[in-house]
Amino acid sequence: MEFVFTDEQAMIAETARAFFTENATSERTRKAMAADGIDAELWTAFCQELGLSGIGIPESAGGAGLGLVELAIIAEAAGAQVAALPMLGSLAMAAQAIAAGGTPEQQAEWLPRLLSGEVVAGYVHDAALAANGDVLTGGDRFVAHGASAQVFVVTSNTGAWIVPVDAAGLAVTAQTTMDQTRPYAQVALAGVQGAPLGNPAAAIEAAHRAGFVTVAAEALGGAQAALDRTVGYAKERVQFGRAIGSFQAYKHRLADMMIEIEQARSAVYWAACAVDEGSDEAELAVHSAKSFAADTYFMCAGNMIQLHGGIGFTWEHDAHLYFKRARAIQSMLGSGNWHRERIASMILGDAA
Amino acid sequence: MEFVFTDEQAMIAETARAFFTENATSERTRKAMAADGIDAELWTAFCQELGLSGIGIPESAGGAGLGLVELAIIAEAAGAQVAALPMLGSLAMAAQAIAAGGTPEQQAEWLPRLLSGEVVAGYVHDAALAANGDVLTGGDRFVAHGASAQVFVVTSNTGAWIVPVDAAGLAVTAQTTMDQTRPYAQVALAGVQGAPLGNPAAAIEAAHRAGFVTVAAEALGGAQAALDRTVGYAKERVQFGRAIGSFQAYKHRLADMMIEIEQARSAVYWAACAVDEGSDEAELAVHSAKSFAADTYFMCAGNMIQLHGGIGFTWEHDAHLYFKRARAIQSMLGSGNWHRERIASMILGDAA
Amino acid sequence: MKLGFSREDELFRAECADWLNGQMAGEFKDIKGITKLTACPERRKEWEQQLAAYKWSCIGWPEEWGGRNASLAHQVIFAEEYARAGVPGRVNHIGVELAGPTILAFGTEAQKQRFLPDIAAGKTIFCQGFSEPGAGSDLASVRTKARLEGGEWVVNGQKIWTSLAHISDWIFVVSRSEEGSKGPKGLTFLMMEIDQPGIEIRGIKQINGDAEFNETFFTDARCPADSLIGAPGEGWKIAMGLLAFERGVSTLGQQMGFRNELDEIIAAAKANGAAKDPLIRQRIAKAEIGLNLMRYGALRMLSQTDHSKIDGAALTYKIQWASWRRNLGELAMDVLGQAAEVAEGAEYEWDTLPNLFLYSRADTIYGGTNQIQRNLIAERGLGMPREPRGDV
Amino acid sequence: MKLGFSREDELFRAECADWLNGQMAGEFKDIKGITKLTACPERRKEWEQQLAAYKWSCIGWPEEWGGRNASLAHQVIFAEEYARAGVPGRVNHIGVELAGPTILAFGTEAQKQRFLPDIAAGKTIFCQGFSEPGAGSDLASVRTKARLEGGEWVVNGQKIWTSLAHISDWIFVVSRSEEGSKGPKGLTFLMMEIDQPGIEIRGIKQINGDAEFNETFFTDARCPADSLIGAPGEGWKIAMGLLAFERGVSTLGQQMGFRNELDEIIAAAKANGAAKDPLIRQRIAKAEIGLNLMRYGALRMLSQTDHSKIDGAALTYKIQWASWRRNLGELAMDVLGQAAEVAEGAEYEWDTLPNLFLYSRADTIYGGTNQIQRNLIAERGLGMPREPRGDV
Repeated sequence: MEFVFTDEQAMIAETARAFFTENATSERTRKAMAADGIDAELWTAFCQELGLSGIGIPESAGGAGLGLVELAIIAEAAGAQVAALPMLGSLAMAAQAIAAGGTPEQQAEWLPRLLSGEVVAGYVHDAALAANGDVLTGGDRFVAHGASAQVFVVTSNTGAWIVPVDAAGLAVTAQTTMDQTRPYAQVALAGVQGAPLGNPAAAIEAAHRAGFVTVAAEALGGAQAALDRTVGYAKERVQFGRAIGSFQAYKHRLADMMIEIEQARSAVYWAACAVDEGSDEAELAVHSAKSFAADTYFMCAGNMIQLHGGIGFTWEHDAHLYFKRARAIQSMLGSGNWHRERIASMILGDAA
Repeated sequence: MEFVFTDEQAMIAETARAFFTENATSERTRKAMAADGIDAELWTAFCQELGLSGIGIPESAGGAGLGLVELAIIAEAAGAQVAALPMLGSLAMAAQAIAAGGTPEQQAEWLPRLLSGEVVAGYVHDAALAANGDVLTGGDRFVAHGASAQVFVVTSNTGAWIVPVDAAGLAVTAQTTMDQTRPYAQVALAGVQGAPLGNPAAAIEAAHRAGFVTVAAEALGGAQAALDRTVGYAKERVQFGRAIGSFQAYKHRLADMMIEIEQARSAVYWAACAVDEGSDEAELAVHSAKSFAADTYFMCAGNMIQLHGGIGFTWEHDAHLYFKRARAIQSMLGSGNWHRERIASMILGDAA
Repeated sequence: MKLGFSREDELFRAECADWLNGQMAGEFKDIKGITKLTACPERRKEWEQQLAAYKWSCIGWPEEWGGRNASLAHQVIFAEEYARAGVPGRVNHIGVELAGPTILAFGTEAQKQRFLPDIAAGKTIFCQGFSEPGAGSDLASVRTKARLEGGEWVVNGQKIWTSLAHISDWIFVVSRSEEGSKGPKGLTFLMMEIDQPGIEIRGIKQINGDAEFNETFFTDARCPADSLIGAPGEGWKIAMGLLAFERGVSTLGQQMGFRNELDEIIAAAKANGAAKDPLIRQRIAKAEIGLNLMRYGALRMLSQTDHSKIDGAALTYKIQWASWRRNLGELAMDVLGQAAEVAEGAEYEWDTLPNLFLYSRADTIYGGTNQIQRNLIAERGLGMPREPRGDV
Repeated sequence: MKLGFSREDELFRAECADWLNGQMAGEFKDIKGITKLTACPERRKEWEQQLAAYKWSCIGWPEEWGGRNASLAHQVIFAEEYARAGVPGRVNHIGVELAGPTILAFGTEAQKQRFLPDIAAGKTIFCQGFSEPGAGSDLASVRTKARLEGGEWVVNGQKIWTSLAHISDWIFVVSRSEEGSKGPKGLTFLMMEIDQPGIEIRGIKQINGDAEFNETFFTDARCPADSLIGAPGEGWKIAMGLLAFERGVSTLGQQMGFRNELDEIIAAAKANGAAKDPLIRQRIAKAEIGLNLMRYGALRMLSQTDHSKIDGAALTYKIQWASWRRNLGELAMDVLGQAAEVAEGAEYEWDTLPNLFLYSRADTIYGGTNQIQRNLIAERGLGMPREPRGDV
């Protein structure tokens, strides 16, 4: 029992942090925001030069091995820069689903291309999906980076299929999205032929757990960055003749951010570890991590705007990138209330 | 339209404030706490010498006239001292019920004795009361000052009766109660013959509205006193070489109390006025006042303990009197959630 | 203490409603329901003039200056009916509510003649130049300089957060007229015409994609020597007086805008089923309670005629509404769910509720952050020691 | 990073559970489930000695002083099983967790010989004398005086909030030994026997009706010259070192107590139907999440071996649990409803959950209020400027 990074994990964290800090700059992110929300150059570098895209995918399936802890480390670093990348849909959800539940042929067909960044995948979950055999009707209005995807993993609560973007009956519509670093697309399936994954239950579980942990880790990184940047501002900004960081109310607000962030950090790595170790607590932990880290991020990003005063409310300042990403993470993949109700069901049984 | 006290109201407020400040001292209240939670001498002086007990009862019924605004003014002053008095059950609820819904005979029989303080009445509400004609079975575990009552007004959702304490089948059991200034008694009715009020609907509405407004006004007074006393402490207490009131975090906590209190003040007098004027908003206003003022009081009393540090946590200091009264007000006569759900039903229709 | 309106008041209410609804159904129906402050400024200037033509532009003002000398009850009623009818916010809000009353209180007879009729007529649109970059809400840190030169004030410096400056005609500017003065001393309050070579306005794009605010640059900007309100060096006093006007009847109009926002949320919750969620129900009830308490708080504040004592309702009003509205924005998002994060068209433009969510983050900042509000409340309302200024 | 326990750990867990459950079912079944700190002190002193007899009294200590030199995992496991078995809190918590480690770190060989075996054996119960009236958590304001006189320290002054002083044998006292010294300088850390004429103890009745805390008065109280830990004037350093021990493995035992409280709330909610209320469900889920995050925060803190850097989990731990527990007390009351405000007997004595509600108001005060915790976090954790001391 040792709840600190191994040397290897610390090295991955350092590598990822350096990579995103250097490359996922505000300027580049804003360029991506004005287009499809993907910094293509960054994505290629991440997948091919840095070679971190295979983390969390078994080596047998062409991945780099390791687990959700390492995936979380990377997502945390990407989240700290609000990097414009299709990591969530393509790697954490679609690739995880195929790696956990795809047939060897499906894995061989798709995983190398997803991990190289050559192909972007989207993840479409529709609890009410109508599946007539493998002919699918339904869809989702909020598919992350869906307009950039060449293939989709489509899931219901029990089934999982691969659907290429050119499948007959599939319509993808890009949406103007509040968080421009991860725009949604509406993906509509009207009698689309899907290729079923071999083990849909495993695929769905893997995708959802990895999805929850990934957005939670992104949220952790974003929250910490919001704090760090505000701390920097507090030291340099003078008002009423004093560094604003010398005002106790300001200090306490920063302290409150740190209190939440430290808990979010425990939550994210508890969840990642629990899934990796196959712990009984895994389900409790992933719902805890998603709901807690998302709320922490939103609180910290909101404070980042507030504590920057007027400038924090401008388009020019990066605070709104954090704020909008935080809100998106709160509402995607189940709201905080939904996750907590899942936990309540475990403890208290179903509601009335 | 003028939302300030009239000269007469300001005079009543001043009189009541002076009376309670002078007489409802900590020492006397603590003596009452160790017994039945009533400072009998104070009650007699209030009813007979001060003569404020008839306020809110029509002159035709032997009262002093005026309305809930004036009753709220008095309750606010009493609440500011956490006075140990049976005002809520005996005057604001039982006497209001009899005045609004009793027959002229019932009014003549009971009101003079209630207003003189000679008789204390308790108010027992049991939504599930079984009434076989006027034979009543049911009761309530949390009847304020019930062990000191000589008569009860017993209500269901549709019926209202007068039951003297010596009625056959009635059992009253005093309870050790967290707020010792208003101890509860369990009142159990097993086939008790009640004397029906002439207009039960009017009685119930009057008692509940006056009850909500009265505890809300008490809460307002208590919250303001908690703030005032903490402000006084903040000015004199020195820590880390500074008056603690000079610490910005401390100041902001006090400011937060004032922000809530000012809203609670609007809530209480809005509700009292709306009932007095027969406004369409009366129902919305009384639910708003009860829930908002109770939460404000609890927040302020909790802060009073916190901002006094260790001493605030001792039995010797009065902070716990406020804190326990605040909690009692939160949970009595419907929780905050219950009142807000009533409001939600008005706005949104019933829940699922 | 009396909350109800008289029969005469109710007749006045009907008159207001009739006229406003008539306008919104007729000549000005194209602007009905607009909530965005920057939308269609030209039509809204026409609307200001229409109000003036029917003597509705500044009913609280004295009759001699174009008002109706209306009672508090009438002002309340007009503000309420204005918002209820879905009339867009006043583009000359600053002129009617702040500049006008300031000139009335502190201006010379000539200044009254010069400005009041045009403000009342909707011909002169005002904006305010208080905040500066690096000074935020700290008026005492003003660095914009003014000097008298050849019978004119010459102004150099920069203002920021000058709301609607780009559609305004005049700006009032708090500037430092005494070389080397510090803090509240040595400030002067000037009225300047915006359309001149020395004034440049640049929009500040906000997080909602809109640009209501501006930076305003003064480079040897000029105004005649008699453009100052009060005396040189009295700028602080004038500015403080002006800020007191901010807590006027217009707050009730503002609240009716909030009412519309909450009603939109309620309608959305009923439509999409969120109204069945007990957690949402509690939050909507709290919003409803809070809105009513703002209304009655404002009425307490306006009914208070003894201005010698500090009025708690007035002192706490700003933080109360700002916090309420920020919560309202979050409630709106939770009611709408993910759908709120997607806009209709290809432009980054937001409907009322998502825009409320984004825009309300500014409510707790401008006009004194919530932190500064708490200082004021503790210091002025509760007598706590003042936060010491530094000398950095 | 690894959360799971090894097979060997799990065997150890079974051993702990067996022994503890056996005791609680057998010889010590009369004290099982007691949560009140002041209840049956004599039996609990016997329990301390029983723990010692089976070498469970201080398993983290070195073997030579009566411990087992247990690994972190084993300490975690023992703490968890201790609470899970319903064993009451340790009356010698201060001795085992604070005094002992302080003596180990800073004491002389003679002091180790003098104290450690008796603490380990459960024969010497310690309490702490830090806070003073008027000084609160401000250790630098200590005014209790100590002077060397005839080979003895003579102590005069007053301590407050000395938890369990009335059942303790020894007290450690931070006192001012240099006349005229100020702040952290000139303090000395003394160990004093309580049973002497110069020390008087008066209970402080708390808002829950119990009296765990005391005022302790020193009037020419005496101890031998060699009773000090470290050198004269080093009291601040020793006290700071001691406070660091507070964040040890015992936090996990404390958390298991919290687990029991939350479980009691969950059981009550299921029993009375509150568990069907979506608002209560959210709060219980939040409490469950928070409890787990405390556990994993504590494990992060304990796993951290590089003590050179400030550990965020450690720095934020106090305010985290204090706030969590205060919320838990309010949740308990809301789950139970009005019934929680009525006690069984005629005495003003409260069951676990109402008592939790009342007692938890002290959690956010003692050991540094939440306000002081936030200062420490901002200053030590985030490098913000220190709150200036005044000179009043």
